[in-house]
Amino acid sequence: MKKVVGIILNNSKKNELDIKNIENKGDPHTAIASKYRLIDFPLSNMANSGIRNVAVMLGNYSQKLTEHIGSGKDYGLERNINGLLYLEEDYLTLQGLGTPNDLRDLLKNIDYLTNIKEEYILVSGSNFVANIDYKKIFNEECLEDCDMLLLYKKNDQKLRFVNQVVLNAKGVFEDIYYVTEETVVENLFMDTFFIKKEVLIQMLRAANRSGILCMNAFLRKVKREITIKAYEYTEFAYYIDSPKSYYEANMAFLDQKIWQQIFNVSRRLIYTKNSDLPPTAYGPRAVVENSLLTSGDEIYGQVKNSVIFRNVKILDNSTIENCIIGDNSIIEENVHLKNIIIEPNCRISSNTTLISSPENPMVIN
Amino acid sequence: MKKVVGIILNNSKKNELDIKNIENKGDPHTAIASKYRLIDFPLSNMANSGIRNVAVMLGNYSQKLTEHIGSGKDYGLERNINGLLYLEEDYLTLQGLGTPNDLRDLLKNIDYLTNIKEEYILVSGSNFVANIDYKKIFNEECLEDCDMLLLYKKNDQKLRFVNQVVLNAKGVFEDIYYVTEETVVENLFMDTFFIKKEVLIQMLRAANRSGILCMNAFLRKVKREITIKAYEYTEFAYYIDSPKSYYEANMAFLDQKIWQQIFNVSRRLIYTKNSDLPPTAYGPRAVVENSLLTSGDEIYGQVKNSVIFRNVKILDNSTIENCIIGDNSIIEENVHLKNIIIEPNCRISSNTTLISSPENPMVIN
Amino acid sequence: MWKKECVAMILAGGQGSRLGVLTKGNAKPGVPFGGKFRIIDFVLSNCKRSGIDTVGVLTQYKPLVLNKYLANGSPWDLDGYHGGMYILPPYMTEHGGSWYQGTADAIYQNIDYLEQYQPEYVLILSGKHIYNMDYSEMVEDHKKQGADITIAVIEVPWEEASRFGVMKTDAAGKVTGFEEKPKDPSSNLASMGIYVFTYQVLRSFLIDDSQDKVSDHDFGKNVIPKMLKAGKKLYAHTFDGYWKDVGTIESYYEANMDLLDRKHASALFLEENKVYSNNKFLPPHYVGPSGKVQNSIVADGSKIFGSVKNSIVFSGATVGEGVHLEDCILLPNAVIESKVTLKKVIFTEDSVLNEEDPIAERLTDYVRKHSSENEVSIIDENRFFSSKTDGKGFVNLKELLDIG
Amino acid sequence: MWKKECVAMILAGGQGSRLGVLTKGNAKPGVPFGGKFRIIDFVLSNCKRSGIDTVGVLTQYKPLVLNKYLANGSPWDLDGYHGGMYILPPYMTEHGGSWYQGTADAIYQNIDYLEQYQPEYVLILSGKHIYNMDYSEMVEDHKKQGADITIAVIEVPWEEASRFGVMKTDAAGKVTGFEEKPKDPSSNLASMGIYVFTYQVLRSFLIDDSQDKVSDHDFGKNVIPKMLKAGKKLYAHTFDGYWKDVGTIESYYEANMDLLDRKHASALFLEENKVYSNNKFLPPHYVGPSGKVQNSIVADGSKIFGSVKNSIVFSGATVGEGVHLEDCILLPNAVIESKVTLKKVIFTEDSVLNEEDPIAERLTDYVRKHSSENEVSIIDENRFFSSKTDGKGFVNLKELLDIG
Repeated sequence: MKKVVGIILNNSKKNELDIKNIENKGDPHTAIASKYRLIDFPLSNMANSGIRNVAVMLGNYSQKLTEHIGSGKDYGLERNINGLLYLEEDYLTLQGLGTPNDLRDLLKNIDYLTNIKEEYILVSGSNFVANIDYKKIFNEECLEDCDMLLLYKKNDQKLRFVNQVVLNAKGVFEDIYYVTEETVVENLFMDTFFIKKEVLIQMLRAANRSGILCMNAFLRKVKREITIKAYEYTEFAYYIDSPKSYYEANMAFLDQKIWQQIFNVSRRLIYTKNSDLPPTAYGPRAVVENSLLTSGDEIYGQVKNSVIFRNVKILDNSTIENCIIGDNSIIEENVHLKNIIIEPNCRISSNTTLISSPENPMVIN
Repeated sequence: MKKVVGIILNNSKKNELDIKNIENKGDPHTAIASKYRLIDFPLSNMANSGIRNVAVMLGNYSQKLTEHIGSGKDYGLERNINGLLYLEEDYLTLQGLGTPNDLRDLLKNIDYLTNIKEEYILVSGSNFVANIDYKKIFNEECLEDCDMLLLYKKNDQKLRFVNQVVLNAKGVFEDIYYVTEETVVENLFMDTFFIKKEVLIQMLRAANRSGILCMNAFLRKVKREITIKAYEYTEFAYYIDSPKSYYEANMAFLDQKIWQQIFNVSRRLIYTKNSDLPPTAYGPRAVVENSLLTSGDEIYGQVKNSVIFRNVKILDNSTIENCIIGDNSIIEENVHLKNIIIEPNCRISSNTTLISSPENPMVIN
Repeated sequence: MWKKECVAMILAGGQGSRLGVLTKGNAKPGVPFGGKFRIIDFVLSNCKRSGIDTVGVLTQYKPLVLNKYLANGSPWDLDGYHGGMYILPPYMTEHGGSWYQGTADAIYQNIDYLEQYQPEYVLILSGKHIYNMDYSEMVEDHKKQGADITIAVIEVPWEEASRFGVMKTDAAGKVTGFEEKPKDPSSNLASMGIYVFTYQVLRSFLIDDSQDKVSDHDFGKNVIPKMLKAGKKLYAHTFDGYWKDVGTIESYYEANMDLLDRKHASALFLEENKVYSNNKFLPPHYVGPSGKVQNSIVADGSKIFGSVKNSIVFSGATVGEGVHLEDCILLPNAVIESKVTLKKVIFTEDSVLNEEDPIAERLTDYVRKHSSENEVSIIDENRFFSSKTDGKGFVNLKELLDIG
Repeated sequence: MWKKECVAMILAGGQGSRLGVLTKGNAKPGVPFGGKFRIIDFVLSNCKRSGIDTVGVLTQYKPLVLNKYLANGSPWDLDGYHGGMYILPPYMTEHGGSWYQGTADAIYQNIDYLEQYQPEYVLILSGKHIYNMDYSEMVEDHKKQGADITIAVIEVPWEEASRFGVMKTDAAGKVTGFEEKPKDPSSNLASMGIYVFTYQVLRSFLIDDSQDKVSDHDFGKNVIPKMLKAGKKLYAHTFDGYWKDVGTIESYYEANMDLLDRKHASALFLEENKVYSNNKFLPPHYVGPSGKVQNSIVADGSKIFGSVKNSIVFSGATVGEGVHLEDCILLPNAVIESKVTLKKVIFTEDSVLNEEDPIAERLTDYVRKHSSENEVSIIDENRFFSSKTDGKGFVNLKELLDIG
């Protein structure tokens, strides 16, 4: 993978036009699965695939993101030369005015892209959880006569307002477009593609000239001239674009099969920033069932089918069921929660009872 | 200095309203003194003063700046907890619309500031070269009954459009204001101050309520209520706000006394990113006099009173006098340059002669 | 090289033979502890907490695992340019090489390392203690008293005092007498093996001691008594927190179990004074539908499908369905999948009991029969040790079953 | 621990007694070289260039300076989580400790280190060579040939061949004969002391050799001849770039001076294949109004007020006004401020000749008289050595002046 450089974009806001007013759960720094953040997945995947140079697009969340990623050391991406790099988003993106598959952010960094020595660029979004072996995909699909390789997956999450990849009867790439209606898309574009550096530069220059800053439009125009392939990713990959999908993704990790596919792949660990908290302490009357817990947690009450983030205290006589409890939160005595997302740093006072429906989990912050 | 956290702002553009169209020489990533960048000075000064937590405000130059600073390891600021951190500038600042001593950038990061555990905050600009012992200043001036300590120096550079610090007859702080007329200021505010965290928070909240986002105005209002001191910095410190001052500052380092004051202070080295270039090679007919040179340079011609940056080639029969030659530039054979600033990555073709006046050095890029 | 006020030297070379099979491929400070830590994490984290950024780690016995774990010191922020952590093994000079003969000799052989920093004070620490202490207070005390050596002491029960070096002090804390492991202790102030020396005094006593052919070159046995005799100023600095020397299997077991007591756990894991470790990247731990965890400590990367009570489950360990553990310690990556019911057993790192393992059936009975209340059993690669026999012998469980 | 295809082991334990005073407090690989480097930088940078991220550095002789310099390996990007640089000193086991007896023994004693990675291939390197080489090509060759060992060779002039281990090969590069320092060499293909071994073959030959009581446990003398005899597949890999073994003062001096030849310098400092070093933070160097530098190499942090010709001025060195140096080497931080005119002199690290030094007057004459064309003089702390006498004796310049 010496030939490939990685770029991680933030695609979350583009799927989020409809739910402006609540915390955007698809941001790269969104915490997930007890101890990770969304950005950990594309970073770890690229690092594990042998990509040595990775650029992360910073946006409105740059402080949180740079604090979490740091030097990239935790991902093995700290190098004296190259390694991890930060890029800037376009002003319009910063203001949440980007369009689907917008090329603005890449265009803003065209100087950086032009100077890249690698032959291919792997562009990835940052609002999904998956453990992807990019090296395998690249070696199998990309090494010969391919200008661009788009990754898609079956839309088993039934997401709407997404980019649809269309194939012809022979399975050949036909089109990619943003679906604005309330129809369910079959092949979901994974915001991830390999592209020859020269093709990307050519695309960005054309976009700049024409003012049409949508990748979809460009691809439609040139699909006879360049070789575009589509690759179906069939392993577990879950998109986070709303509190609902956020809740579902966390709960999915309670399935040991999915957990294994993501966190127990030989040589493909998911990395994250260390917390240096002591291991989980269980009190004498703790009862815990089918749950994920991590460092710093102290459990005295009952926890069932839940995902507990770092440094959470659950005190005596409290029951937590089908919940997500964010970092540093304290659940006092005699609290009963069911189907609830507790944001980080919350304190739920004693004798509180909160129950919501699993289809529409309540978010407390 | 466990009590102090550092914040480095970018003050350059605020002094730069008049010279919009040429490269802003006071940006934090501006290269200076053969192998440094301006940001190296505040970062090294803070690190050498024992400040462990330093936040750097990122602006339009975030890619260059984060690439140069990296993890902060070169400055000894890489820590598992805290250490180096990046903050975001305000939108208006990003668009170059800030006003002098604007509080917008700090206000944008009020959440970060509120969570700081240290008692004092040291705010510094990033467009000057100096080797400052902040620890000494803090210990002598700040530890007792002082809410804010402003650093100023005599305006020996005769800079205009700057912030003036006014003292009364007893030398007590009286006022600070931005001088818009073409008058020469006596006491130049160094864009650097210690402030009690609580006072800064209070100031930012007041600014936010009132909409008056200028620090000067706020200080004028509260100077009877809080203890504001002014400290005259008397060692060498040079401001870079234009090609002229940029040129002068570089030339100043040819003075061994100044060189010693900046680069040869025990335990207070100036750090920068390593280049891993081989040492300078001098050819058989090289003649070099009163000049600074560094790694990667290859000198076959004649160099006098000049500052040569990294990886520069000066070929046979060329003469360079009173020049600044930027990184990676190549001066071909039989070139004659006098009082010229050559930007990085330039190639000056053989048989070129360029001479400008030292008062207004020509910039070639 | 920059001058340093205080440089710390951590003695981490001991074989720790009384830890038996736990140190078979690893020096004592590298032994896992407390779910996710290794023993040396505590002293290194203390250094970080105390603002000491220059630390020499003296190694000698099988240092591969420890060296790899310590890596570049960055987990403890000891990878700075102007200090940092340096591993100091024995080395060879033009006069040949010599191994470290005793605690004092180990420091003596690294005087060149100390000379580089020209420190005012040298802090001598041990890599086998579990505690959370701010050394800067002790150094401040040392300075204030103008002492030549300050010795950290802790009050121990009188009946245990004879196991330690004990100190008699006057009201000001000045040491008036010192006895190494006395039969009839005249004080219950035990030395913790933590010393602040004024460097120049240390230097001269070490050079002196190196010439002494009858000396064991040990701080407690030789150097400190010599200093007392020479009329040097010895002071005691009293520590009243949690402190444990994990030199034997019993004390190692106890110290782990102490973490189940929230009082001890909070003393060690104070909010602002974290214990840092070189963590591997482990996912959260999972308690399955059939799992049950009570009064225990469980580290990341482990999976629990059985019942666990009053136990410590280390990183990456697995407790299978139908397994019942009480008062047990599962070291990293131990996997127990055969349906056993065990009490007071330590499973060593990477040890495995497969589901189909024929041992399972008999193991529960065997352990119950062959261990007593005061005994800890250890299972390591199908070998069974008891804390009473370890170091001397073991029982091969496979053979046992053949016989049985 | 992750499996690695290829692990490199760098032999860096030698005293290098033929480098005399240059290694008085430092192992040979730690000796400064080429203005800003140390000798070991070249082999470490080669590893980085070749994509080898797991490197063991075997140390034994006075490792303090070297260990400090190598630090965490990060200057060479050898501080990764899944590999990195590990310093491997001799250590103690339950059976006691033993020093490294020879090159093969040093690797043998660290078989446990290699076992952790279960490598396919092991690259054996020396820490005392100056060259820029991509080992991955050699490893590829080794794989393609299905070799048991591949030995890097370089053509040397016939008259020098008897100083090396020389190799006879067939057309395919297969080694058919090997002679260690033969009187009448039958080939001028010299072994560079760089070997790629198939790990399992290396392992079995090392274990075997460790039992051999008459063996010197040396690769060239013992292991390779044994492999040849046993019918193993030995291949030669020819290298045709710049390569120098800096084992003596003369070869050290020559290799430094070679850098003044742009041909050699470009071979070593190829654009994309930098030589990395653990730089201190040095400001640009300054050539004063009275300075004159010709055909020389000057490192950062130095100051030149005198004249310097055909010389190497290392980091932080100072050449005062009125000083004339030709064909000289000033090691780091050497300061020459007395008005001397010297030719072919090496000033050691930190050596100082003050302006008022009474030596100045006589030194110029003395050096001229007491050195010849083929001789390099060394000045170290007022002692004068000649490359012909170094290691045996020196002249105290102060005393000399008293007598004179």
